[in-house]
Amino acid sequence: MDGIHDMGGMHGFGPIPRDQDYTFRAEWQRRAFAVTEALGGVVPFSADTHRQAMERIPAHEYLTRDYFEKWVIAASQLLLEAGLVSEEELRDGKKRFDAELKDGGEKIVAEGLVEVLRAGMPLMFPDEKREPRFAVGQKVLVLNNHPSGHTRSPRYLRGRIGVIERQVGVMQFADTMAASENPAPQHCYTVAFEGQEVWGQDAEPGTRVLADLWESYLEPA
Amino acid sequence: MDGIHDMGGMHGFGPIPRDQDYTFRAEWQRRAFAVTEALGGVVPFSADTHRQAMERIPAHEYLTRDYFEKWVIAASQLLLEAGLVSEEELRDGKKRFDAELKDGGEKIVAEGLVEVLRAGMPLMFPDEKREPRFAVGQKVLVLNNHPSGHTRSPRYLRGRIGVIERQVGVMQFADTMAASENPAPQHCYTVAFEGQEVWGQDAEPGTRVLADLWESYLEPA
Amino acid sequence: MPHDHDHDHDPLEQGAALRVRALEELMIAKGFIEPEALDTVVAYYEQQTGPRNGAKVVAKAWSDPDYRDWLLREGTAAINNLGFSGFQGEEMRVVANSDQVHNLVVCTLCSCYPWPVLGLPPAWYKSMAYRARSVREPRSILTEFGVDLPAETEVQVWDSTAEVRYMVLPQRPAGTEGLDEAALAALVTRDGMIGTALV
Amino acid sequence: MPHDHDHDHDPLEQGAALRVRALEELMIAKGFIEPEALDTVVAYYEQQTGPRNGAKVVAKAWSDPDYRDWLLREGTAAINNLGFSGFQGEEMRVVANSDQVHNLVVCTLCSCYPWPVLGLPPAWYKSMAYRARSVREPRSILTEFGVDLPAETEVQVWDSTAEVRYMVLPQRPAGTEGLDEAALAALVTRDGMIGTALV
Repeated sequence: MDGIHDMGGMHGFGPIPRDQDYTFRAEWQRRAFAVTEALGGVVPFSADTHRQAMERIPAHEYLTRDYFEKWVIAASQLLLEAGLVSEEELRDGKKRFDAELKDGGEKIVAEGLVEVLRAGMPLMFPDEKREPRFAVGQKVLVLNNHPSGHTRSPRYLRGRIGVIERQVGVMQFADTMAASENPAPQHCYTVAFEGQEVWGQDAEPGTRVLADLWESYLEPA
Repeated sequence: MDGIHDMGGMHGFGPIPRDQDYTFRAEWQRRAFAVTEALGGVVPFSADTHRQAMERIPAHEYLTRDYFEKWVIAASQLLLEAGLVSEEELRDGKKRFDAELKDGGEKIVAEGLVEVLRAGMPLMFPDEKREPRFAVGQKVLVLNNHPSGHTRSPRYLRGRIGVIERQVGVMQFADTMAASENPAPQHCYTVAFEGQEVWGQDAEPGTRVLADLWESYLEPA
Repeated sequence: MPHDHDHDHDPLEQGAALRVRALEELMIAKGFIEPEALDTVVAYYEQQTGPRNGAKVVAKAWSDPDYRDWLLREGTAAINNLGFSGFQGEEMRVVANSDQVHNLVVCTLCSCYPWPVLGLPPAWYKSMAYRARSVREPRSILTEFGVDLPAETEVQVWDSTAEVRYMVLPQRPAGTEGLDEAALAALVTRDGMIGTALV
Repeated sequence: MPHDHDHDHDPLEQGAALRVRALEELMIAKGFIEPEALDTVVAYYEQQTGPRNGAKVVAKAWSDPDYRDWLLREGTAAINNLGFSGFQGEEMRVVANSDQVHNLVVCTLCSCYPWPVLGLPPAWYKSMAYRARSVREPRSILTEFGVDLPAETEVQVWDSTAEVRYMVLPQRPAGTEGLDEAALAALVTRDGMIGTALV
């Protein structure tokens, strides 16, 4: 989705707001963070699916709403889509009906939770039979596609040529995770792009951008 | 400037609001249109300079404010930059000081105005000594530059290859007009791009985009 | 969301109206603009430009093959010849629909539109959705507008990125052989000349 | 503009707070979340993650060449070895600054950040300005952060587009030869590990 979230390179956002050096500036932001993290296990949804729901927030709201509010808007939308809540319930917080959690969803309790947070998720799918298509040092072109669904190939790199800097390994694929929670793992690569290749004559001298790109975003250059 | 205004191809804006079939829906919009048109002669400023001022409106305001209000915000900014008004004056409409119009600026009066509107502006600068660099049918690449100033080379075409469909002639150049009201005329071309070249595998079949691009946006492909 | 508001009680709308009134009063107080000039501008664009002008151009092209050739070859001159000219129409190009090609006009970067022949654009033409989507998914947009084209008809989208303004010459409807130019012009719609409708 | 508001009287802010409270109450009423679990999540990230973790990693790398090699080669394993692991840090890569190369970490598409070693990101890291500008004009951003690099030092910007999270290994400051790991760790700043500061 070529939405407002894909803002790498855009002009017009002014200086970095360095004075915003806090993580939370209000208690509700702590609660918003925690409840969204918990809902990932309840609904359940992956980070990719949650990112996609964020990206679908209308652009002007994406630009003006607080980061943690957007987290909660996205998580609420996923709860709704799972049929676990109604819009009415979300409005006032009062339960109208009981709902059974789906396969894979579970009630989030304090006991054992820290161990879960410390463990994280398995994201890599090592597979020695799956040969990487690209070698370190090889030139690759980022395909110029414009899918309406979630993708992690940023617009500013599409159509640009870079060099494989590292083979990251076989990793779950963001696009299919967001579409259907299907990891469909494939090789991922760190690709290095010279500033001038990306920004043309408006590049700062002596700059490079490196990004992690899945194999299906790339072709030999 | 790669701002929010450069939205060709973006996702996330929903269906076309076909019910908004009016030109003006309030009297203030008529006045906003007319006063902005008049100010082009007062300040004076070109359409390119006015477009640039629109593009500099913060992105979330660009997305939410009424079109004609943005016209007036941009025109007011240009009045301010010309030193003809103060922010205080703009706030309440009460004059604090008299100002002399600059060279080229003039009071706009009703008499003879229709003739001016009917005449328009000279935009072409025919020059038989200036050879066009590109021929009809020639393949061209749109340069992948990202200037911070005004440009009419849209992001979705940069880095893409098209075919010269028509030589438009020698035309004033938007980028220099917006930078300094300097027409710096150069050849302009209508360039045709196949949908698949622009949007990759996500293109609709059997579609083409044609855009008018100045010579300095292009190189032979 | 502003589209859903009751405009009369919308603070954003009220702010815009106040801003415009202040600017207008200030410009008059400074002596930069004669108040009647603003009335003249509005009256001119509301009464002397608009799709009826474009419809006359189309009807003449349908009736007169030589004019049609001229219009497609030298749009500006052929349109000026009917008395239509001015800002946002100084350089005109007219593109003809056929069974093979359907044309659609947009301005992705702002809202360029051929004022002398079509008047000022409808608000939807300036919407983010139309500007963003028309170049990427014109067929989908045409479907939203109720235009169903055969898959064989190519769709050409004209993005008004420089100073040329575009107008579509729709196909002449069947069964109109006996009509004169005035009757033909009455059939021509604004959307037909933008490309979001057939005629 | 929201940044300039008095947050306590900001209707947008009040709306957000109400929305979150309603959601939290609803999740508890539905039996989906145990209230204590939310306290556990907040306490964990506020107290057990954060730049002090990253600083320990950096200090060890400064003190122990073998660890440094391991850290740069196999970031995840070397970091896990010090007891730091979990969400948004499952796959870690550490990139070393030198006189030749300065590294800067960003996530243009959302706000990915290595939680186990740096905690949750500061708000500016998630700002539109940082996300938009860092990949295009990193030198300009570094200047805003007060970092003046020689023109010969290349700037590498790491855009966290997949599941790898990045941390910068700053250069060890001169004159710190006698310091032990704890003293070294005290020198290491969060921004030094994002790349928006030197140490």
